[in-house]
Amino acid sequence: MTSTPDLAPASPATLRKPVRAPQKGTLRKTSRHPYRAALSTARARTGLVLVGAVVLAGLLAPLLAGHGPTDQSGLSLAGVGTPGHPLGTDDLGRDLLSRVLYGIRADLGIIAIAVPVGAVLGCLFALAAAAHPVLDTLVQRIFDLILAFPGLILALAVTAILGPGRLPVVLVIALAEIPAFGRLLRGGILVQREREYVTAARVGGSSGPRVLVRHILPNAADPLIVQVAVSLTVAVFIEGAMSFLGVGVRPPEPTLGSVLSQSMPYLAQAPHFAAGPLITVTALVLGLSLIAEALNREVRR
Amino acid sequence: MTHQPTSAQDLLQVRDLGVEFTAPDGSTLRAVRGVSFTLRRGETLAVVGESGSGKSTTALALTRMLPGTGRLSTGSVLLDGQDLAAASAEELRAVRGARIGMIFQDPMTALNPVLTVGRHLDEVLRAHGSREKHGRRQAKAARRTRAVELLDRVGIPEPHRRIDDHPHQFSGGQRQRILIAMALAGEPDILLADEPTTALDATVQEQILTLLADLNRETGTALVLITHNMGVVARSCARVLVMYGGTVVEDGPTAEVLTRPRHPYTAGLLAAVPRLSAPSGTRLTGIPGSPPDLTLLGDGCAFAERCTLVEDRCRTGVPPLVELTDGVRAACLPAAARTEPLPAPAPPARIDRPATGAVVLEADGLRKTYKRRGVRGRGFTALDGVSLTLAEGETLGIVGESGSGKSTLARVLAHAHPSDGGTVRLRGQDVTRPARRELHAVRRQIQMVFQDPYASLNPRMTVGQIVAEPLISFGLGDRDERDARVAELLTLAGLDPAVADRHPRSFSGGQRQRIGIARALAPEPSVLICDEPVSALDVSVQAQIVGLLTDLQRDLGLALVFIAHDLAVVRQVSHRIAVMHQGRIVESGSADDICENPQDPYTRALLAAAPEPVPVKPALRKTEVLA
Amino acid sequence: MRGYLLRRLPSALLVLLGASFLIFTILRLVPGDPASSLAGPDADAATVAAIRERLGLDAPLLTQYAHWIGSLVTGDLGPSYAIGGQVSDLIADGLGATAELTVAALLFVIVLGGAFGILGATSRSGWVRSAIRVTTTAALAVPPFVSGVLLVLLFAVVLGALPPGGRVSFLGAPDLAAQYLLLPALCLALPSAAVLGRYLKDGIERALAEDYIRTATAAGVAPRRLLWRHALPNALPPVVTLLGMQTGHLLGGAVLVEAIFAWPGLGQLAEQGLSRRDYPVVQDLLLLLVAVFVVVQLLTDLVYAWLDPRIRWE
Amino acid sequence: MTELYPSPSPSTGLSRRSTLLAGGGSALLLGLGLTGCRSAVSESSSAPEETGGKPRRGGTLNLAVNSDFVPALLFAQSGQSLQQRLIYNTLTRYDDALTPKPELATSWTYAKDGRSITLKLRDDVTFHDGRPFTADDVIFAVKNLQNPVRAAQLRSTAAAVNGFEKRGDHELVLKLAHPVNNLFDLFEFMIITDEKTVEDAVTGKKLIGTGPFKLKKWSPGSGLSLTRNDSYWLPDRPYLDGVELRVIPQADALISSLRSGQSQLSFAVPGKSLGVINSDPKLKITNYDTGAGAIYLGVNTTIAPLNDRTVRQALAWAIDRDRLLAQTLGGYGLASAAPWPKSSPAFSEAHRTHYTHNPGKARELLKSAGHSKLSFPLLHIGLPGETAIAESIQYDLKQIGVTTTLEPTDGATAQKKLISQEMPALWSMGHGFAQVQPSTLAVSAYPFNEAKNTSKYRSATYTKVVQEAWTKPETSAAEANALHEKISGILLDEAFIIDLVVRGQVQVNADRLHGVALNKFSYLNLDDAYLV
Repeated sequence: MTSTPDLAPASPATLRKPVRAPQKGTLRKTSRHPYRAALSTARARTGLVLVGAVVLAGLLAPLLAGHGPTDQSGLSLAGVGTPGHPLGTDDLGRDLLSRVLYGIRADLGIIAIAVPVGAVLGCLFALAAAAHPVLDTLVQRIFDLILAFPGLILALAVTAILGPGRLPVVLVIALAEIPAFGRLLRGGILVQREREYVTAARVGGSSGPRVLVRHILPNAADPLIVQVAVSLTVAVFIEGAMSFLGVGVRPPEPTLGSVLSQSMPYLAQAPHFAAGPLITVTALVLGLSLIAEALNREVRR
Repeated sequence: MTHQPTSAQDLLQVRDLGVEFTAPDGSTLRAVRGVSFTLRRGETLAVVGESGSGKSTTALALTRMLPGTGRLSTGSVLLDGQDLAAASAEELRAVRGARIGMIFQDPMTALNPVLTVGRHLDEVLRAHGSREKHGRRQAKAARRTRAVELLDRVGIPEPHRRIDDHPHQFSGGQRQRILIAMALAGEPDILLADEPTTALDATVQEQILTLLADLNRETGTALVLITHNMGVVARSCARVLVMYGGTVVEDGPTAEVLTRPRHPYTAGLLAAVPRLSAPSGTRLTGIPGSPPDLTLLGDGCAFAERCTLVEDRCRTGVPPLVELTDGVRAACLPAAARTEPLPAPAPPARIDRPATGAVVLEADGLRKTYKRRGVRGRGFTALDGVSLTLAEGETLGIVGESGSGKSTLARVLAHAHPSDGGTVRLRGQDVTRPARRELHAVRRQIQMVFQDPYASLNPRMTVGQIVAEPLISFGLGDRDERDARVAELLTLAGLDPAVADRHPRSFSGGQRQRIGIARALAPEPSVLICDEPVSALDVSVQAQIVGLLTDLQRDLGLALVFIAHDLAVVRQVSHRIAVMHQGRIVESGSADDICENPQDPYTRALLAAAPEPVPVKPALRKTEVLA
Repeated sequence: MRGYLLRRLPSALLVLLGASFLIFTILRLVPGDPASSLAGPDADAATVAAIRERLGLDAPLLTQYAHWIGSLVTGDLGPSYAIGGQVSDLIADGLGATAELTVAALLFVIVLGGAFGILGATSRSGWVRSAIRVTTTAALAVPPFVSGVLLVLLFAVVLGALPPGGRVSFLGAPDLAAQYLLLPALCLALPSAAVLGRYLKDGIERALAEDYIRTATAAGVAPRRLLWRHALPNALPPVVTLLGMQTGHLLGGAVLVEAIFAWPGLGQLAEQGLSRRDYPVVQDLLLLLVAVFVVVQLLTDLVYAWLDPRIRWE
Repeated sequence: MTELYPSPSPSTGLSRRSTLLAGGGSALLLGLGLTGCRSAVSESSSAPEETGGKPRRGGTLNLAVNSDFVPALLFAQSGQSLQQRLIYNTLTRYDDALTPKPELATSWTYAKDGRSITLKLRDDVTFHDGRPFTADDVIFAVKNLQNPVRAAQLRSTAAAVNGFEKRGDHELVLKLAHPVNNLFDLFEFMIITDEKTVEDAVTGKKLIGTGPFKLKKWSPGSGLSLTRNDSYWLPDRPYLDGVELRVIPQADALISSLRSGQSQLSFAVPGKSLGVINSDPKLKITNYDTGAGAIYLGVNTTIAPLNDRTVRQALAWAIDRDRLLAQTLGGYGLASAAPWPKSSPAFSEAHRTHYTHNPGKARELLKSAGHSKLSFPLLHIGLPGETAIAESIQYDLKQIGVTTTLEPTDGATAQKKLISQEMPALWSMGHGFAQVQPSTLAVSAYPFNEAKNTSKYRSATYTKVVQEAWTKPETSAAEANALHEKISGILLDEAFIIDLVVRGQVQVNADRLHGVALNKFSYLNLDDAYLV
């Protein structure tokens, strides 16, 4: 089911002369790579700093954390600023700073695998769809099917089948990303395929695969870059939601989602429990969405 | 700065108008500098210039409708004494539509796709006060009646029935008429038309220009026509303002300016315009170089870099616009020093063309039908039995209006699209439906140059990569050989080989078309299909590209198929011309024969509609058409 | 339009068939079975065997699948295994609740998202625009399960203004029902409203930059009308497509939100059904959700065509 | 379709604008509901006029539960059994000393050999549909529980009844295949249902009993709605007009409903949240000695080296039960090495503290068995509370060199593994049935079953002792105690089920609610409850 109907052709008058904005010509000077230009805006820089800080904290977890993330003590729900526990402790007396830091690490490990896997699979589907109309229909129905399935129910079922651990989390995230990337790339290919430079390449003797790889894909991939940032956000949420439903990463390993979900029963009596992971998730997601926005503006130009 | 006294006739007085934009990097870009002119009631004024000349920006600046970061930096715009440059938003709104109506270039995008035509007109009528007259309902009914009248006035057939249709249900010309109706709805004193016919076919252009002329005559509305087309200027306006690099370079009565240009730019521009009267096999003189980059503009004359009369003083200060003869003003120091007008441009030079050789390409009864989405069972027939031959060293010109099938023909010949029927023979061999390997061989022989130099180059690749792409695909040479060949091709196409590592976006239109030509030449084809190769280019650049193609043909012995909608260009470059209409070739023959002795009524209509940059009296032209 | 719908029918059926097969397979792959789940933690083998037989789980899988498809075709969905009652009753009740929640959330999405989009694109006040940016970013940055709990904490626990969970029927006491509905609907709607707001803002900004707006401006049309009558109708069609997709998300997201707010809808039913391995309930329910998704997609296309006169479905 | 849209004629003026307006309007209305006339928060607690603390008719009790009624488990002990004694009655009811008291049975006499019992039944009882209650209903109730489909935990006890002898409508002799000493557990457990509608009962359609309240409506997922049974056999009872069981799965929400007075009673407040309740003067906390089941660490005795009793004992010494209690249950409950709650006749302080937290001793034991480092999988249910318990156990085991990999599993899978003996080396879960006759634990709680249990533990001694304790006629308390002592001894010594903590059965109620009682199977008795 194509969700965006194709525009019916208007009357076939060809455009003689491109409509030009009066300030045209000013763009000529910016010969820098568009992504680099996008990432040097103030908005994107803020995003990069936020994401960078979170990622760095996760990578340096073993150095920054004063305790093992699973070390328990009798000191339950100690508040922020407790000596030795800057962010306090959780219900089992574990150091929250360590849990959040290692949680970032775990999340990064998951999304760094799941999102690329989902993206690659989605793109493969899109390529298949672009190859033949019959495959296209089939692929689109597959996307519909994935989209129509309530994700969390799927998460419950997949985890029940595969058992606990990272694998089902990665799988569910990847599955959720497939249609996002697939639809985007399929649309991009369909649009780019009609562009004149593609005809030019074909007339220039380029073979079908070469036209696809060398000409169409680099141009159709622009929105995918934005989607990566969006998908990373979605991945963090899916991980969290799965932890919340008790089908996340194998305990006692912390993830941002699992620490957050463990803190939920204590929200009223020990709000600091939730604060660390919540701020981290928010910073990460905020940073990613700022980057996505900046890239999106550039891509749309 | 000359200061003209205000007269009662002066409707609009523009003084020292300057417009600035802020570029994305924060620098200031001066798009319009010190523009002054006056417009009298009922006058027709053309503003002519190439891209980047600031003509459209000037038009938008009059009612302060500058896009983006644009702002008025200097000057005033006096409309009957009211300074629009200082008016409030509400005052401006009262002026827009009611006193100054505007028509824009592209009728495809200038109408709101989700509103009916009636709603479009209703919005304008409602904006200008016909609301409070009676009750709501009566007012609405009154507006509808008026809308029907307006549509009728601009020549929309059955207006009462079509008023509830949406824009996409109208043709391009009809949409332009609707835009004119909208501009007229507020009964303005000035009609500001920004390239109103650029996107239209010649025959439609003719009709629209006639309509505008009629309106000017009948309602006394002053017309400011912004265009790049000298022919349109000659056809429609009494006075012309020539702009270049954001400044007015010449201003005077059309007849005077077109026949005796004072400014070297005007002269060069006129020399570059192809004329229908010029016989086949002549060469146009383009202006060297390309229109200026506004961000790089220094203090001197904007045209200095391309000017043949350039002197040192031209580079130090902006030349003032001074009155040279009665009614003609020009902004050129050397020209001001001359007492004589500039010498008339050299007549187009005849070039020696080698004799044509054996037939290379032959098409017989080509058919192509596109399935149209949504229309069940019925397709759109783009080619309906087209046959042609093309010999070595020959140029076959193909003319036709939009939808005539000429672009489809180009694509079928270049094997970009398969044909549904008929045969194509390359040197006698049937290549209609080649197998994969054969297709590869055919493509080496037949290459193509595209209409839109912006769209036909992959924005992600460097120029070197783009030109080398066919070499790689056809397996020609190793890496070093390819690099050498790319440099050679770029030189051949008139580009500096050093540009190979730059991306297409840093080139102007003409340069991009040169890149496209270099690419097409890479596999050493024997046939070059050029699909409207100059349509998107400025006139001065157009002549360069046409010249390049002609040279290449001479040097390489190419067979050319040259597709265009502009008969004048086609006549100049082609040995033979085929006229296409509704998927069929209605007439073909030698280029001069077709233009001077057309047989088919359609060819005659095309010829009649082609505007020539020669001042003529409209009445005379009409009789010509009738004859 | 009818032709269009007829043309889409086979592929819709294909999706449903594929979904049914997938659902059935996945459910049988999930370890644990309805019988041992029903038998309780202290049951012996005889109990489990007796329950298995009673439920017909001793039949071959293909027979079970055929039986299920048969029950769909005849419309008699039969009794639930573990939750109790007839499947059709359970689903009807759940569907009512979920529909209520989804429709309310959709209204929030439209109203909030519309406000975000329109104000974000047109407000002259930098303060308002920043506020909207912050709100939409926050709505997207806070996971829904956290925002749900935070909403409960704020409105039910701290302020005591709204009930923390549960549902009251609209039939008996609409004013009370609305109060029960408010928090879950808001929680469900916030992320979608933020997404919609951003899309709409982009759409309006893009539409405002179009030539036809310049035409209307040149004709002296007032800024307010430019926005509402000229730009907005053009920004809507893609937003409608998005809204269609978001409806799917709302239905899917209902699982979590219903769990947090004890909203007795399809999400809860699905979760309960799955956790007790109530095959009929889960099977029928998931298939229903897929069907709803398919129908929403169709509707989206039709609405798109209604909003954009250039599109015609043949 | 387009003709509708932007049509200038007023007749077809229904355009998107009006649609949008309508949409906006309804959303606005929704918002207005907030400021409307009634508040959903204050509305829900209706109460009779103040009467100065005396029992008084009227009022509806709102009971907050965290999971819904499961009709399919009507005849089994499940997570949520509160409604059983509201809609139904049982034959007898235990007092705190486990002495049976009359309910529908007014008196009972055991035969000398303990192989039959004669019950006299009330003759003034009618079902909700008006049909009088007779001995046939008791016969049906017992036979019903014998049916494996009903999954009743006390099926083995019901199955011991192999003959019925009716003496008129209200007297009945139950004949036993062998003496059992937990018959009154069965009578406490077994609800008397209407035979004709029993199939409707297990699907939740119709619940017809003799209890103080009748089912008005069950809305799956949100709860039960009960109204007063006006022809209840206890005169002038119940006081309440109705009971609403409202499902509030989220703990914070449940607590806030109690604190705001929206609900007046709950047994589902997690121990760790009781601190908040304690500080609220309007709420009362009652802790029942029966407990709410015990948390244990199960050991698969067929997996080496767990087949070695010493290793199992080491595990039992390793766990810090007090920390577990404090951190995961908020201190509500009883750290105990034995399964028995305080209410059990088998309870003794010595058994409770048989194992304490002694990692040193644990390591020594491991060493003596020839191990220093071991690693096992540890299965648990993947819900937050259960996970915290497993994490705590994991940490304690790690301190003695036993590393574990947690296997969070969903409830249904865990249950299947439990009853089909597929558990991995270790698992942590909860068990019930220690609060009544100790023999019931061994015959009705699967993990303790002598013949077949999850630990795959078998021993002739255990079988013998359990059978003896179960089939011993309920005559001599001393003999019974000796047997209980033996059972406890075996359980503690063999450590195939390592008990950790008996969960607290905590009742939170508004101080305006009085007269709430629970039976030993956590059936809520509101016969005498009233709101002031």
